Amino acid sequence: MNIDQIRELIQAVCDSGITELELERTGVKIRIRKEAPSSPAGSPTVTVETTGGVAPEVPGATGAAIPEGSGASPPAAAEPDLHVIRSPMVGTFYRAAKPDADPFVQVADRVRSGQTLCIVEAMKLMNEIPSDADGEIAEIYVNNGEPVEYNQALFGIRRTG
Amino acid sequence: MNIDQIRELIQAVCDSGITELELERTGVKIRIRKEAPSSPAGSPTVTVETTGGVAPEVPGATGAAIPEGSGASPPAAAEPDLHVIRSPMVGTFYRAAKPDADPFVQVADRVRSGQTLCIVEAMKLMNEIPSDADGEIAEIYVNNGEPVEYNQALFGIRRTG
Amino acid sequence: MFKKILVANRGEIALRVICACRELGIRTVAIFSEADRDSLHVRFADEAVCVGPAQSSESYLKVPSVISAAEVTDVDAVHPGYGYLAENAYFAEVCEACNVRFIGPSPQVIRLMGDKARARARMVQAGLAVLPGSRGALDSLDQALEVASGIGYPVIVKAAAGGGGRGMRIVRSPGELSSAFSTAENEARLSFGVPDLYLEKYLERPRHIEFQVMGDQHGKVVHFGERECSIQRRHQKLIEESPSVIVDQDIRERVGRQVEEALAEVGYSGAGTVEFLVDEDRNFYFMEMNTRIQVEHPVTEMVAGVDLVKLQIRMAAGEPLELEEPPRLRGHSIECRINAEDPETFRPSPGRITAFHVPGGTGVRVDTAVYSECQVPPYYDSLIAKLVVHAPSRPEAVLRMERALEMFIVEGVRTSIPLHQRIMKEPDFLAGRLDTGFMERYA
Amino acid sequence: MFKKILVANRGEIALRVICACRELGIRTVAIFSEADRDSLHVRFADEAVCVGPAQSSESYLKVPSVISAAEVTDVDAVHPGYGYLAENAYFAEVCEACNVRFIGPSPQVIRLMGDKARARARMVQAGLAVLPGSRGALDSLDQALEVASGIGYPVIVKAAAGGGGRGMRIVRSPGELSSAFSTAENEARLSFGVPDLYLEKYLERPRHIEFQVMGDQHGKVVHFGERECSIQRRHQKLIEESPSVIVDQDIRERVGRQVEEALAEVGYSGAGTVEFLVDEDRNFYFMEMNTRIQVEHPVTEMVAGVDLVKLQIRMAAGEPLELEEPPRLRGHSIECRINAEDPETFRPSPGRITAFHVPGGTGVRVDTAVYSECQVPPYYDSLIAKLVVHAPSRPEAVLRMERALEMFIVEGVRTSIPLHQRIMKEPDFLAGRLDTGFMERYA
Repeated sequence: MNIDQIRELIQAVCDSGITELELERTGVKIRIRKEAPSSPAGSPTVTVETTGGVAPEVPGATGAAIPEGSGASPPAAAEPDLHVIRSPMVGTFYRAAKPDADPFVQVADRVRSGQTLCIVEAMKLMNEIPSDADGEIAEIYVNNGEPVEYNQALFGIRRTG
Repeated sequence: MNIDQIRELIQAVCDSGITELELERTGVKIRIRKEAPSSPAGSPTVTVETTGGVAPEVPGATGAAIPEGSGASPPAAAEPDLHVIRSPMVGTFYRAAKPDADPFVQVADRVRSGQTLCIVEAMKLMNEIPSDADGEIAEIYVNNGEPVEYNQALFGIRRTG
Repeated sequence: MFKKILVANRGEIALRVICACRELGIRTVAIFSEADRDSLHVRFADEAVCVGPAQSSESYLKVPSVISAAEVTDVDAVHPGYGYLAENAYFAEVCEACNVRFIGPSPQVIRLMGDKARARARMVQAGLAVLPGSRGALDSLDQALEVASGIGYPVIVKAAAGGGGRGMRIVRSPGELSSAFSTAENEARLSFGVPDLYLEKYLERPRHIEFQVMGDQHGKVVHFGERECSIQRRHQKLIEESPSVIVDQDIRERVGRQVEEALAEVGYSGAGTVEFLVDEDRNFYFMEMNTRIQVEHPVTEMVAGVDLVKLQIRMAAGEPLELEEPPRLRGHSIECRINAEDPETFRPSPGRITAFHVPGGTGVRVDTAVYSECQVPPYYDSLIAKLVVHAPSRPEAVLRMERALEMFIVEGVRTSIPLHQRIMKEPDFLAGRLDTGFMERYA
Repeated sequence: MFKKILVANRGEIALRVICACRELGIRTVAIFSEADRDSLHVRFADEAVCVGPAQSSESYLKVPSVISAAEVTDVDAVHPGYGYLAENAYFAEVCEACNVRFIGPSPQVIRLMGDKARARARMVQAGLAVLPGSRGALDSLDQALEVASGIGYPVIVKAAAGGGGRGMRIVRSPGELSSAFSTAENEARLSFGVPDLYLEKYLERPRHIEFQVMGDQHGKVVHFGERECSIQRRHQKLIEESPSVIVDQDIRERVGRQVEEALAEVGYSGAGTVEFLVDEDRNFYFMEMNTRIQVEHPVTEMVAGVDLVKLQIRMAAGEPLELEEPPRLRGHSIECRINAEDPETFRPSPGRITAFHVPGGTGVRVDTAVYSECQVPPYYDSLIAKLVVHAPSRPEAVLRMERALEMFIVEGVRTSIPLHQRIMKEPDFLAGRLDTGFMERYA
């Protein structure tokens, strides 16, 4: 059973509207579920979870099927194990203390817990957002000057240590 | 078992409206579930459960589970294999040709195909309802003078021959 | 008043009648085919009887089954809804013979109005105008030319036995009439076996406007204003509204009074609709009369503040038609028919509805019998819901309809919602420039 | 007119405001807590911003978060709905300071009406009656006796700092006053640290009747008739209707005019409600004023044929209040609040709604933000839907409500539907014999 076959299976499940399919074969175990009736909110209900157990020949199959949550979830993580720093409030995201200053951090910078990573401005107040982990900046999810909402992912940190 | 077979299985599940199907074969184990939709009508939704045992090579075992509709189906059959005579029309059920006459048949009577079992009166017309099987009257599901609807079970016949 | 009514229909109109009965304290009996066992009209009726298999001809249309259901459930009246047996004079007669009140006009009146030629003649006699044309079949081309020059071009030549566009020719000048006449005659002979033709005035861009009426059994007939129903596709109405932008209070009163008088003369009782074609000079030409409640009755209910189905039942029970004041229209109402069909190809789209969420809030009404996880069977009409809005003015009603359409969620089957959304943005629609050719030009 | 409005609320009222904005062509921003990510108000807004975690205090009630959301989305107005920040004068001030229009009256007027004692004094000055009683705290038992004999028994003694029934005594004769006075004084001291008492007339069976008003920013205030809201449980309204059976056109015009004049004097603008207690002789005593749209505004919309939320927005944008004619009430409207709660114990019943089917048809309106398979979170108000009916008369409205309640299907959580069904059959309710003690006697 190869990746195309699995993809076809997923398609078959989705098209049919069934809720769960579990398939076990020597060395491979696949479980596909589809949340029952699509909510009127039409929210991203199709939560296809592929818990590819051993899966000797198809390691990438799982990652491909990870659904995107709505708004506040971290953007599709190329790297799955990043530590995510989130905005504690609604506001505007600034990478530097002043328009003409250097950014607090850049991708690949090493940071320590407590170090300021950015500012989120809310009601004219500049709120410094510190890191809560040691590591290296792997991703910056938001552009300078963009609005962020509560709990929105700002940085992805590759932990060290 | 290949992908096409599995696809067919899924289709079978969906068409039948069953909730769960488990299939195990040397090296292959398939489990298919379908959430029973909660209809607002809350009506006795057809929740057929097929627990198709081991079924070594018969994926068609699904077909065994015949869904029961509501209303017009035969009352819970003590005897599962009875041949059921149903009303071809809406009307009033009479066991005899005239109020003071003997009933056409009684429980335990032997009947032949073509023999009149009862009358269903509709719009002042007396419609004689014949048996379409040889056998013995095992059950009479309706009382004399009661209304019957289309396709309602009238008699259960234990086939002979 | 009746104690128990059998509702001889399915879908939203069956549910609509059941609602009316409940509000009048009347018990209800639903009938259903085997395909409709899980329908809401079955669920919400006090009793339900299966009358046959899925095919309408063997269930909802089968007179002996329906009558028999009425007898075994011992009802005192039958409400036929629309379609099916609603305009079947024979069914109405059988009901009467069985001592079951048919909720509608008398069988004689149903029969009169069912014969389109007789109906026209009767209405002309009662003072309504019809499209000018030849009375009956034409003897010859010469006679055709004479009639045509009398009424003025364009005219339309039609097969007397015909329908569906065959044996039909539009003629714009005397020079065209000769060839049109012989072609149409041939087509008529080939299609219907009869070459007879007749001829009448052809309206380029007519509106379809109809008057809602209600009559009691004591000689009183009242109209509830008009509905504009020009947005049709293959003679199927898609969008209806009340009032019509081209009908002012003077026209409404004049045509309304003519209708009331004409129907009082024929002894009309119950709900009914008088359909007109209206030309650009606002001349009203009687087309035909429907002797039943219509799909689009809610737009009239919204603006007139009445419950037509309750009124229908009360009229059938013999109550006199007493209204506090002559019905006055308030605001503007629009109905969109939500069909389970592809909005591009118009092909029916039956199947399981996986999500169903109706819009609500101020001035929004939804009449439907479907629900989440229900099955839309392939055997019947594709109408799954009627979305009706009401607002103080037409522009506000259109905006309200737009937001309601956007908030109407149907998944699992395709629907006409996107089509309606497009129509709501059409400049001609917004300007009220409507005629029966609207959809042809548009789609 | 505004280009974009932030709706600072959740649930049905947020959706209600979004509907109004759409019909006015205004873009919308929803705010939501993490528990409400899949809510319909989020889905139907043009933009949506998560403002905090599930707890209201950290999201919907958190002024900096809401203001910040308004700023990052660049809206020009905020609609607060009801509850949350709707009557928070500080929030209204911050909005103004940020150049975002708060859709409601000025912060000064919100503050005035929020201080119940000042509001009463101001309304007395403007000519409204309040319950007779001591102005401020009583010095002694002797003064209490004097005041009580002046206004007549029964009277009620209340802790000046109090609330919730503590330090409160009903006194029916002078002989009872002495012991009631000292007990209440003790309770007040123990409960609130201040022994001060005041005294006012006690109404045995008052009705709660309120007037809906709307003011523009040019000095004009108009009322839209009254609502009868006596059916309450622990000061939570359950059922509201308009008109009230005890208010005739004379009373409506008299009290309505008083209200209009009093509010014009204080420079009221936007939607508001003036609440009265009404005794058996139909005396209206001003209780308090709510400076926002109310939950029960739909009953007024149904009978007056207006869209109060659209009007509210237009007033906030500075439009003059121009109505074709003075609002006239047509028919009768009733609202039942459908709460996710046990109909016997009144305990909230949050959870997943597994089936949700709303009634439709003639004269039925449903305002809701829930849907099949949605989650009713345990953090907020238990109101999941408002079921509103409209009919020509009160008896017809009651029958319509009965059938609508029966056709309202909610599975997965318990609801107050069965409670409403029982109330609709209560002889006192049917006779319109309502007072604020109805539910106590009943449940």
